[in-house]
Amino acid sequence: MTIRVQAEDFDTGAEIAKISASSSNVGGVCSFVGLVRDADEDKSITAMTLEHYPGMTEKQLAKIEAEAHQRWPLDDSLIIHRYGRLEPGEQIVLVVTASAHRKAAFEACEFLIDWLKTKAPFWKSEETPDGNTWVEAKATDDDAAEKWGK
Amino acid sequence: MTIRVQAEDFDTGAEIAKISASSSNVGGVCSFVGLVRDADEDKSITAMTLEHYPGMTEKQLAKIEAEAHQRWPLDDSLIIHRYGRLEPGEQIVLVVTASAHRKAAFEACEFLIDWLKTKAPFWKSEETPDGNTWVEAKATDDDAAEKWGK
Amino acid sequence: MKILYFAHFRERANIAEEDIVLPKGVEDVNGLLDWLAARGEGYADAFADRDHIRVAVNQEHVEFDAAVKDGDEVAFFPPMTGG
Amino acid sequence: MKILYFAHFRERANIAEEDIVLPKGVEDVNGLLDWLAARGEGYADAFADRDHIRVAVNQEHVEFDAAVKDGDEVAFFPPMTGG
Repeated sequence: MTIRVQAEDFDTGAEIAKISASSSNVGGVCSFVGLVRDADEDKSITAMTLEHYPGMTEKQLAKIEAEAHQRWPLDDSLIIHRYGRLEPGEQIVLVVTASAHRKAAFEACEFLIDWLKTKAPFWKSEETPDGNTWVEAKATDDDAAEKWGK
Repeated sequence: MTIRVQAEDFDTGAEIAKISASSSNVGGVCSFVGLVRDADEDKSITAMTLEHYPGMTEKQLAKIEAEAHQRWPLDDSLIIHRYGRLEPGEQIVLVVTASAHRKAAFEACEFLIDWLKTKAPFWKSEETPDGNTWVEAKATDDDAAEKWGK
Repeated sequence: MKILYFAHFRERANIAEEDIVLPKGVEDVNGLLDWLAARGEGYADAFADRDHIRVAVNQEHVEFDAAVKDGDEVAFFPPMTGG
Repeated sequence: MKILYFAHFRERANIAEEDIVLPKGVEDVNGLLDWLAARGEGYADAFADRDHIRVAVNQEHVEFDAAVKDGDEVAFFPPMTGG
């Protein structure tokens, strides 16, 4: 179980390899990489700045990761979330889960990213041709988080 | 859309990076790596040999990948499946899906791996202390594939 | 008591962090919001739409009826948009 | 007609691939299975439990009532275990 909140980019392949090797009984490793897009609903985006709440972020990420391990039989997991200014194509977030069984790996990975979208103290400001705007929370993200229950 | 059926290992990080860069509007990349485990239900495994049906494998993989693109709005996808003798910890299969939206990436990735488990013409023979045995199909894998419909 | 402001709360109140002495009579987040909103235009503006305010006390997400006391770290921010 | 055998079918019938002339009267996979099983012990053994036989004609997975004709590529194998 690892969490990292950092400005620097990360090496997705190296992280997946590390989690894959966490136990000799890992049968499946699921991962998700979130990237900065160059447009959101026809509005073009030149960059995005992620602000977060240092301290609370790490605390809440560690908590949700522990919860994923309670809910699913995971051998290991990793969450990396970046902050600061990022341009289209750059990696924002990485979630990796390893389990003997693929279903557990998939579900835990999706659970973690759904949670990050709505409950991790990050806020995104987008640079658009009309100036900077704060990204609003999406109802579809709330729905996705809801489905995992309390 | 890429499929590769090969004896050689693959570089998961490089493949994910390639798929991530397929479009500037990719928001999420989901991937799954299947690995050889050192035990299956208390039976220890020293190696596994994957046999396949050359020709049919490539044809069926290309078909199911095209179906995933019909069902979900994917920017790109990749399936790599190895054959031959593999030892515990080695990578067997990689599925990567990229989409503007994470839900599509997750669902398409899980759909493809569920399909590979039950419909791709591969057969596994495990080397155990009691000799070599063919891995039997699992009802849970059939159920997983069933849930995606025809 | 330490108060932190994030995202557009930080921009509208024009402050990222401040130390205050918990005013007499303020016992929960609701009371604190009323008191802050009365301090001036930037604050009133920032806290006008309470549906869009999220709050953490000592780095735990809480509802507006949560108790606050001197020494607490209280943070105000809009709905999260991580991932 | 080309016949391919995979996994334990290959082991039990002790052959990976063979060319046969489609026997008269054999029109579908069921008929072909009956004819193959009658060829000798290895084949009879391999095809004893039909619930565990999967078949592809020209590299497409089909049911036992699928038609076969000369020139087809027919493959027999157990349930797949990829991934």
